[in-house]
Amino acid sequence: MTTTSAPTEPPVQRPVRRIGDRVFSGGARIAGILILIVLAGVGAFLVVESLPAITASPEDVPGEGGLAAYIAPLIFGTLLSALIALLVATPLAVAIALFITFYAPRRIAQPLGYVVDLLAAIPSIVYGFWGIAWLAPQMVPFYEWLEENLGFIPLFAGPVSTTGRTMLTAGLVLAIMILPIISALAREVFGQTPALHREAALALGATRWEMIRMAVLPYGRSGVIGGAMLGLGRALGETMAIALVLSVSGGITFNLISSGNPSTIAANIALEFPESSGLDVNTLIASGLALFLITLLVNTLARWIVNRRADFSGAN
Amino acid sequence: MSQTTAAPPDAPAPTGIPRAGRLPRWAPYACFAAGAGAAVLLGLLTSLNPATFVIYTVVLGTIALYVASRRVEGSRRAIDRLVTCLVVSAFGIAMVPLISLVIEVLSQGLERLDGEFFSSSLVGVVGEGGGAYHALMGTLIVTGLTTLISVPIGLMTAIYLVEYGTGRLKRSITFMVDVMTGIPSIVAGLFAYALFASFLGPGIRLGIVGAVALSVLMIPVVVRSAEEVLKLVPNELREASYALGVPKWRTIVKVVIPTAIAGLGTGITLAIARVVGETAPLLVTVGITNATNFDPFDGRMATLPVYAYYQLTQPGVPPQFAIDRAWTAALLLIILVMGLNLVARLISRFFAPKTGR
Amino acid sequence: MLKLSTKSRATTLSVALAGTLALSACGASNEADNAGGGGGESGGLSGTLVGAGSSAMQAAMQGFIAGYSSVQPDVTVNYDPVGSGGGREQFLAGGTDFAGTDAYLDDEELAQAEERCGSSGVFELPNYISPIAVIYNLDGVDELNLSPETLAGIFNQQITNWNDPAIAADNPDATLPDQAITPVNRSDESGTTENFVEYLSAAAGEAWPHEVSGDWPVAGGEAAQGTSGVVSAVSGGQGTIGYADLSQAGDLGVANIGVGEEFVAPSPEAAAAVVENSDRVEDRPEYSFAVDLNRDTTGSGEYPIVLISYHVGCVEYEDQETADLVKDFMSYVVSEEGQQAAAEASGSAPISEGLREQAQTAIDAITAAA
Amino acid sequence: MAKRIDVSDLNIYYGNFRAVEGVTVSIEPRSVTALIGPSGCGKSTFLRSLNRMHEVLPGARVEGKVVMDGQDLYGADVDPVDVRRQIGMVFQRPNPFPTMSIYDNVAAGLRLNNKKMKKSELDDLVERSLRGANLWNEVKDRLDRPGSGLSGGQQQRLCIARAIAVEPDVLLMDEPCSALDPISTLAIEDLMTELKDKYTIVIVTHNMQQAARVSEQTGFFNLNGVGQPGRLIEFNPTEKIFSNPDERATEDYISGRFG
Repeated sequence: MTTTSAPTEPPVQRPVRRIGDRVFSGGARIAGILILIVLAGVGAFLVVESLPAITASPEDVPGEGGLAAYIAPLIFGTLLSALIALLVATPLAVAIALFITFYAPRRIAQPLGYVVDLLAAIPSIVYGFWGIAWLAPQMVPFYEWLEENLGFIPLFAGPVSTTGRTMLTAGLVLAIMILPIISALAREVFGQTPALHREAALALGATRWEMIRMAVLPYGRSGVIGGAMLGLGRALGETMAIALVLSVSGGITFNLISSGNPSTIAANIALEFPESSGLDVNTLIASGLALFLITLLVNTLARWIVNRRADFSGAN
Repeated sequence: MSQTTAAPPDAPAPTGIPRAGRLPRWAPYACFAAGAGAAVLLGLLTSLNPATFVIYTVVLGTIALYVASRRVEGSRRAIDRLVTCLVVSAFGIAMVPLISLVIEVLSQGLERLDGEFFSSSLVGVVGEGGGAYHALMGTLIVTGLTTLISVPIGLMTAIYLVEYGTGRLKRSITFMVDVMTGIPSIVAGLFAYALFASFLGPGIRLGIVGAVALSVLMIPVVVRSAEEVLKLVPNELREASYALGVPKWRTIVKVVIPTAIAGLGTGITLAIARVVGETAPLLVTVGITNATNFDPFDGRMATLPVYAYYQLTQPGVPPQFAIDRAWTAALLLIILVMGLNLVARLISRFFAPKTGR
Repeated sequence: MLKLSTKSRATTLSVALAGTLALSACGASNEADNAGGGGGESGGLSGTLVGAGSSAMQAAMQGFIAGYSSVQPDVTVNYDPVGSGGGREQFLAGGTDFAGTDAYLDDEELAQAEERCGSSGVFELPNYISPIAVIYNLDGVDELNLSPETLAGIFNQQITNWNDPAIAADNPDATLPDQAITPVNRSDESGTTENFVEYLSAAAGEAWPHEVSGDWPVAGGEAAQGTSGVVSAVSGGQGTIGYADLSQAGDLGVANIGVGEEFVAPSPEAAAAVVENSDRVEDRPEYSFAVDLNRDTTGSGEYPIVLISYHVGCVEYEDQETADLVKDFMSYVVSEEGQQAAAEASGSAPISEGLREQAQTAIDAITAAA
Repeated sequence: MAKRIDVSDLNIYYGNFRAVEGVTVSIEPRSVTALIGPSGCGKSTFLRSLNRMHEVLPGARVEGKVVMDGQDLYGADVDPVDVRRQIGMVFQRPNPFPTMSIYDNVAAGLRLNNKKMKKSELDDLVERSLRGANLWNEVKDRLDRPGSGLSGGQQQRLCIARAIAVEPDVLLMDEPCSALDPISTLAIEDLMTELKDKYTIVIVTHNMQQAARVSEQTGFFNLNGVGQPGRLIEFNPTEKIFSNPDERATEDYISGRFG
């Protein structure tokens, strides 16, 4: 009888509220709702504008194979480049974070962290410039070596692109772009590992690596995964760097070192949009919708992983 | 390494704790020197270039150190040393492209980083000379507008989520902000363009459209960082303020925000840095022009990323002049971002709650 | 008190920031200060003219605009290289005053143009003529002759090695290396591609089975974004071959293209010649001077791989000011002086006297609605 | 200045959970009233309901009457903000505003409410409040230093100075000494004895000696079991509570603790 509510209906307490409070809380709520509206707007825009392409007969869609046939290689290219980026960047980012947090001398650790953070903010177009001017030519000998020695693997079947502007190069550029994002998050969670955990491990006579493996990595795992997903989201949506670096002239292929590569959704929109009109534009926006859904999926997955892991990591 | 002949630094501990053998402190150096020697030999056999030399040295040195450590210190320490080598070399690998990026931009961009670049636009410029004054101003104006739109909305949303929000609306806003961080930048640009085009007719290119597009990208970043920072403000301060008879909104404005101002400033500045270099959305919303335009509500504006993009992809004759300008604009963008980061640091130092005695 | 309170510090900071912005907002040193409106000695016109369209034309437009600004310093001409399709769409929707396009308006667009401009319709002036060069990067081969069929074979990836007999037949004196050919094409949709493909389709016959569009039809080659992307890909690779505006070729080798019995090197003169000898498209509005290029020409000294860009505008504008500006600017564009400025800026071929006279009739007709 | 508070049949809820049940009590002006009892029995909740701080938590509400000198604090037209201005509060852990100097902290109640005041008047008020909190002599040379630079005891007295600077009628103290060392605790207790000439003071404490030392009246809260609401078991003059309580539970609690 005690925990349930009182027998009489509780009197509705309508506290007197000041005008200032009402205006301010109303403003805050409106701002929040505005975000919902903007997002709904973006969603509605994407759906409405892609409808003509979705309902169009296959011959009218660019490539004349229908919408699915048009978008499929783009989705493949988007996922492939982002996957390469993720596979390359995650271990390196963890290494950077470990190095800065536990290995580097204290005096240089902070400036190093600052420099790496700074790289997260370098405009993507600069990465694109650099990718064409420096990275792609440097990679050619390496690709030739790959083809010669590992050519039996379909990934490195060749023929080698003589300019180096391949899927692997694009993936590497993306990897370098998302490296600072992942490492920043990893560094943060590593730095937050409770001193007690670390000292407990060291007090047991653990070496530095054993301390990291026992105390730091389990604690930071969700942060690293979250950072990786964030980086993946960025890689999926990257536009200019890919448009500049990648040689796009092929369909679905796992061959990473030749000239013929599938484009990515974002880069394809940037490349095709200026000269497009009519249904072509709708088709591009439909591909944008696909990209939006993919990133939505990745972000939801990231949040889910982080939340699920949070229960076990000992973080609060 | 000259001191290596001195007494081994690892004299047995005086406390007499039994300990396994340890490698002397010069051992890693020696191992890597040996690795370098072997690398030269290997290189002479095949083909020696700096890249392969470094790779051979690191690989051989790591193996040598691991083997030596395993023999003297046992497997646990050997693994520790191996991981140290791996972490350091992974860090080195990661730094190579990052450093080369900076060097490349500096070497290509410094040449045109002169007075003319900052003082003139592209009006009447063919070939040599010209500058990016108009693009710099355009970037400042568009980014300023973006900040003006995003910060109030983002901050108020964060305040709503932390101070007022309850139930389903709060949860859905949190989720939607997450979704919004995933909007690809080009999609944001197309959305802003379509929005304005439906009112003002197609072909519309205005600074404000770009600002709206960038805001779509910036708001979630602001909300996220502001939310984190506001959550860190201790509840006790809010209660202290309420207990003084201060209304909630004044408590937020005068106690919560000032306490969090350092973090808010840093978060906002980093959010600006995140959008200032966006190219794709500006291409379809703001366009490009040669002349300086201070009015974001009338006509096209030049912005640094778009300027750099067009200078690189549509150079005149001879192309080199335009390409130089593109690199310098890229360098200028990096400098701008660096400046913003610096400002963020200053803000957090400037406004940090005082704790000193 | 030495220490300022947080609030006053914030004020100081914002004042300093505002001051910096105000100081820098003083205008570019090379721009005429037309705020006072006093430009008495200038050409008399003032205002802003907005155009958008072909990115191929961008460099030439820079030349036109730069040259024009010395004639009419108070007029600002903006040109946004959004692409031909976008340029046409924006113009037809009323977003811009004129368009630059690599392809003339199709019938549907002409119908839309009636809505935009009224019954008197549009003018289309072929004001930018640029030879598209076939550029290559091949050590030891300084001169390369390619017949249309061979060229098509290479870009269709049927001919994959530089020592292919077809190439050798065109170049009996050259020592061709045993090296794979990497054809480079544009990855973005472009007028350059469309013109190049149109040429291959018209001149190479069976060897080029693809349809004509702005998208590159063959998969698997090297693709790069923009003319500059193609140039940098060609110069960055080995055994590469691509197509780009002649003016952007730089140090790369430029192939001579087979026309009739001879091989013609691209040059502004050879490009102008083929335009001169091509026919105006039939059944177009009075002031549309669209040209169907004679791609399969066999005329001596004519270079058939040419990109023509048009300026498209209304014959009748709604307000007098725009009409005056368009009229004055277009007069400058077709003038010898203007064409020379564009040629210097972009390496384009100046239009011939005949084309200029034609164009002038259209420009003279530009009026404002009553 | 000091006012009496009459509470009648007060029930306090967190959502559907009734935390405190049926409290009826009269708090005398110009005296110190102490509230004791085991943890979780609703002392703090009751205290916070006196100046409507309770409502700050989402879902919290109150039934019953709290009347201060004839004015119903939970009346329909009463603004909780006004209530809090008349009834000040000091918290368990000292919480000076970290962004403000000592001076600004004391002046915060006025500044945050945008009261316009002459500089000299404000100076006077700050000095008066700091003197009232027995802190003036320790901080008068460093009024512009951050408040968070003081020791814990000094910070708590700063918070008291801040609370009395808005000149409330009643001062509520929620375990004000639990985070302090014995010397600071003594200083605060002395301060309370001084302040009760001007204010009505209600203090929640776990320290029964403290209650015995400083208070005139003592209320004992208890609950019957986990999940049950807290009740006011006994309310009597302090002397009686500690020597001859009416209720068995009170005696058990006090003797158990005194051992």
